[in-house]
Amino acid sequence: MAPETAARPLVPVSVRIQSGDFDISEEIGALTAGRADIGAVASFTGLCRDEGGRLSALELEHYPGMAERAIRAIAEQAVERFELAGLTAIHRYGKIAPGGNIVLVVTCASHRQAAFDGASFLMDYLKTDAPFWKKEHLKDGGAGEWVSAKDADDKAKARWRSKP
Amino acid sequence: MAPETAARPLVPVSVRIQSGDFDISEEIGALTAGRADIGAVASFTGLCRDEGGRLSALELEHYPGMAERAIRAIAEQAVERFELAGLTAIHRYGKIAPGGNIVLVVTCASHRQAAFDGASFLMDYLKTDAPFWKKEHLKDGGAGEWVSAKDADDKAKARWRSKP
Amino acid sequence: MSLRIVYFAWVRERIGKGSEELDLPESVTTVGDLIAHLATLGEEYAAAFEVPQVIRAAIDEEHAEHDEAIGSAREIALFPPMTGG
Amino acid sequence: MSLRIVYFAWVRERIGKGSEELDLPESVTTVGDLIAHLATLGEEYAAAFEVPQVIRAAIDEEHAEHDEAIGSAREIALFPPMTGG
Repeated sequence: MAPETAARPLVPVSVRIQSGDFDISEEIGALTAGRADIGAVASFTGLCRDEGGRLSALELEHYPGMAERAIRAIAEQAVERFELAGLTAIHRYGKIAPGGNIVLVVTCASHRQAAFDGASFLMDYLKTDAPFWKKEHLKDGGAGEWVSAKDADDKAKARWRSKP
Repeated sequence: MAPETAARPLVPVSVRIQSGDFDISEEIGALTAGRADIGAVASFTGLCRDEGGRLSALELEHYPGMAERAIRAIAEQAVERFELAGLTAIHRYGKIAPGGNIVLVVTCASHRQAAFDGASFLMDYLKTDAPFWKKEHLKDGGAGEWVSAKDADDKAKARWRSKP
Repeated sequence: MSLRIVYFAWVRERIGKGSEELDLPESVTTVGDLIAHLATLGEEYAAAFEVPQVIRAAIDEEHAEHDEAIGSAREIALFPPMTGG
Repeated sequence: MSLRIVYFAWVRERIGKGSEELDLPESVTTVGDLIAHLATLGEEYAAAFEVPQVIRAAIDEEHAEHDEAIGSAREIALFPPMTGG
């Protein structure tokens, strides 16, 4: 018999950095198929906005290797802290047009609050800790700016420190 | 020209009570297609658990008419309060096997916190205000019990009263 | 006055029917009065309304408290606390 | 000592390259020392490290503060605050 390495069963955690798109139903199905212990699935999808018609695209640069490593570290914290039953995180890179998907987080749990909190925590940490940078491409063809980091994102991350 | 009835553009709110299943990607696609102002989509799916192998199914009874009306009222509150850009809520009725979908909420917003809060708010209110009742069907064939309402659900709803 | 009353979940099961039309005495003016009146109609009703305070109500498909007046309602629903979602 | 340094986003654009191997003087022992040293290597470096405190760093793919020792690192990354998600 295989030795037990932990009290809790192995929780599937999948982290992918890819240029291609993803399908949310497929990702949720992969986490929940054949399981009857999951009562709650939360998902978050971040999409490219055109900022009032100003942008033709966002270009996402990333640090290969570290991107996957950083998101996996956050994902494993989320699984531990919120006792998740499964988690998938996908972050795209390259040029993404308005309306296109940038990032997906799916969390599974027995109950809804854990699923919501896990997804929200992961997104807040990912925003400030995952090595991705967004550059704007303008509709008028002009040179775009690098998107600035927001104080609001640091604050969103900080609130998890004071919670139980 | 049609008269403007509100300062904000019309926000698509779709509420459905149905026995059949739903596809999350399709529902998200219906809300986001052709739009470039949505930066965040949150979804929540509630699934039937087997409660440690005890259940063969949950049977959902509902009050037709009032079910749709009650969820729509909560949905419109959520749209107003969190300035959502779109919302879909689907609640199934009838017999649902473990692993099957029971409820779906999708919220769209410019930014992530509004999308998360809107979906979480809607689920908390829906749990205590939408006229649905769950009856257990046992795997051993024995007569199942009606699921009891949880104090935790009343508390989850109450926390939205003290928030801004 | 005649009113349509609908029952759900274990309230429906205990009473043995999902709905009925009832003529109510004039003394019944609130939801609470209605529940107290129904509880006198027989064993099955007594069982359904054994603990009146847990019963939730809707008047014409809108949630209503026990002290709310029935007024000119067309349909009153009585049911246990909801467990959807 | 020779080290691989990688740059991202506007740090990379200002310097004009994504990575390089550098021999560092012995006086460079922390991430902060490295940034100060790089800023002296020419106009493009001076522009990239104009405001050193905004620069974020990673040592061998792990986030590192400016006072962290470089030690036996193989790769150091320097970049602006992250804006993914």
